[in-house]
Amino acid sequence: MPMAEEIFEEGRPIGVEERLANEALIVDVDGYEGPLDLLLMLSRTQKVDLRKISVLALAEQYLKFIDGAKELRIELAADYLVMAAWLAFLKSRLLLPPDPSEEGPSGEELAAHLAFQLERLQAMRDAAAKLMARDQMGRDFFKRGVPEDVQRVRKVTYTASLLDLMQAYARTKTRDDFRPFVLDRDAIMTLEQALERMRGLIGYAGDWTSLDSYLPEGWETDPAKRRSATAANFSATLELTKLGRIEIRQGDVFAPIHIRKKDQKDDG
Amino acid sequence: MTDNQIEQEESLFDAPPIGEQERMIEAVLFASAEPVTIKELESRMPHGCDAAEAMVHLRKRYEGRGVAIVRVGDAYAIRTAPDLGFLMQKETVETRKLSRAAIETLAIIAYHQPVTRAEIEEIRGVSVSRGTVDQLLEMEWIRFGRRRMTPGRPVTFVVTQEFLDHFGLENARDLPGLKELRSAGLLESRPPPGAMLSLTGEDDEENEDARGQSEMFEE
Amino acid sequence: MTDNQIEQEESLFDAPPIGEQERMIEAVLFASAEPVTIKELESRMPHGCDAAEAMVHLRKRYEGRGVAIVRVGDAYAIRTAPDLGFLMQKETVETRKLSRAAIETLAIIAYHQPVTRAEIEEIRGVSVSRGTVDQLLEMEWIRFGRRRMTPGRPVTFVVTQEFLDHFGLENARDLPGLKELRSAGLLESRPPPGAMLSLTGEDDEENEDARGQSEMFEE
Repeated sequence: MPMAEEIFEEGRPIGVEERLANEALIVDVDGYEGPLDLLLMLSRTQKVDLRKISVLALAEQYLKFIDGAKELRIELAADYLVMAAWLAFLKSRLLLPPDPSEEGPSGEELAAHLAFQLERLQAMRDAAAKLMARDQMGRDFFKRGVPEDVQRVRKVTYTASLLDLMQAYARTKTRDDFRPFVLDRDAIMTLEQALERMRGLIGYAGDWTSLDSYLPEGWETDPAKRRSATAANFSATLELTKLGRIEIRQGDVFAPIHIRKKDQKDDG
Repeated sequence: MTDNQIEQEESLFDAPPIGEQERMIEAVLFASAEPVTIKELESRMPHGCDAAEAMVHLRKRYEGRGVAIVRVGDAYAIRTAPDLGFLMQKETVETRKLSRAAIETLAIIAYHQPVTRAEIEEIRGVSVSRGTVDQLLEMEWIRFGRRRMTPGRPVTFVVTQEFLDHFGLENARDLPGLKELRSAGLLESRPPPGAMLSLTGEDDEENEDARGQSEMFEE
Repeated sequence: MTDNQIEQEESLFDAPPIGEQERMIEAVLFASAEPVTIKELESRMPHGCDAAEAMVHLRKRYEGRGVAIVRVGDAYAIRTAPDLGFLMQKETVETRKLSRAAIETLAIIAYHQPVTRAEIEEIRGVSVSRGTVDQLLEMEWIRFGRRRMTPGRPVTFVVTQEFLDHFGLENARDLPGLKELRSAGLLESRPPPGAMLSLTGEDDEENEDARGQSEMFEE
């Protein structure tokens, strides 16, 4: 790319047309990814192996390029200017005979490192190109279109130790020991008991009958017993309704609940 | 133009050899998200291909393999061989402690077997949910015993050999008695729950009782 | 007991025959879109199976076919043969166009891994934008590696199995031109002259690190 040298030929007056073209180029330079990238582009003008590059010549090209850009009042990012300053320093080191009293690396060392950086960057670009030229998945080769997912089957096993078992038994027994009032359960009618009883009784309930009339004998007076039996009967009634054995109705909120046997022929 | 040249020119337009066509349909079936018809295969393949013919070869090639070419309607797909379905499952085993209701029910069955559900409820003081009994049955730690010769002929529950094996017992009679439990300090465990808790109804048997009943009405 | 009997008895507890194991890994590889490791295969196969051995057979079986068994890192996958890509327009996925910066950054990570952001910037001569790294992370082509044991403990980047899979690489050592780049000394991290003056303390560690990097690529 010989443009840089041609464009910024020193002292040569440039016409409007040429100037526009130059600006276009400089704007394009904005697209460079930093000074190293620009240096790499400029180095191509030398048409030699990057290992044999003349860093001095490259530094001069770069400085000329930057001067040219400044002349055209192109805003240059700071790192381009930093690199220019550094290259100016490098140039002076390379041109002057080495001063043994001076500290720091020699011009040759610095130049060698710059050459290495350029070569490495170029190598990475080539590698990236080779990588992207490979066969790629989803473009050149493909994976399975309908993968079958592995089903995670979670199996739960329950466990208990003998101690758990004995403690559990002890717990139920302790309850007995400390709770003579388990006898209170005399005043409790279970759902099963009520259900059993109701099943037998509804055979006779041809017409609407109040649920209260189903309370078993001896359970109507004691309030605790009555409460338990009513609740159990009511639950049993719901269960039987659900089973389609009886019908249930209530005229109003808190009104007595009535039930009657459901006609067998209505059964589905 | 020599014969050779003519042949070469013709071969430019010839379909690829059948082996090559087989490779093609193999790749398409593999990569396709849906079963592919012969027509679609041919539309994708170079001109003059015979996908149906290639399919015959491919299906034969996969006979008895880990995957098979199956026909789905008028399309084809690659599927796992049916006998290898087990490879597509990954079993994770999780061990959990038995719930308190379950372990108590189990203990009562072990100590009182054969025992009816009503008797278990009588001893525990709460109703036994069906889920609990089902769980123990499913674990094969309990099974049905003989029906009790009382009205209603209720079923009884007994513990199984698996139960004995799990707890390292030779016989359910080997279970320590109440006296031994007491001397082992297992009976002084804690004051009785229930009475005081019944008012709050929180997180104890009373609650469980309610759950047990409501379960009965579900289904 | 004759020898024959002994053999028969033993075979009851033996792993399935190798042909059967081959079918199994075939089924699992076909079912999975992602590469599967030998370890994972064996965890799904019956006890005593030798998935690596079965893999040797299976790979041979698929040589030259429309799909091939490929190795990705320490896992295996089935992929369609690259020469048949032209059949798959329908399956082709439009990959997001990567910027030049992203492609270069990716290549630098692949060839220099594990590599820090500062090292990438040193190679490219410009700062690496966060969007570039984020994009590569999001594509799951790169991931964080170990932190570098240098001041500041910077994170490093390495390429992933997805990256290898996408570019059909068995492992990072197979990157094109890697050997040449290494022998040309272009993968060394060479500090700029004069840098040692200010960073003497770091130097040893840096060197050790550099050795670690090149070791990664050696057999």
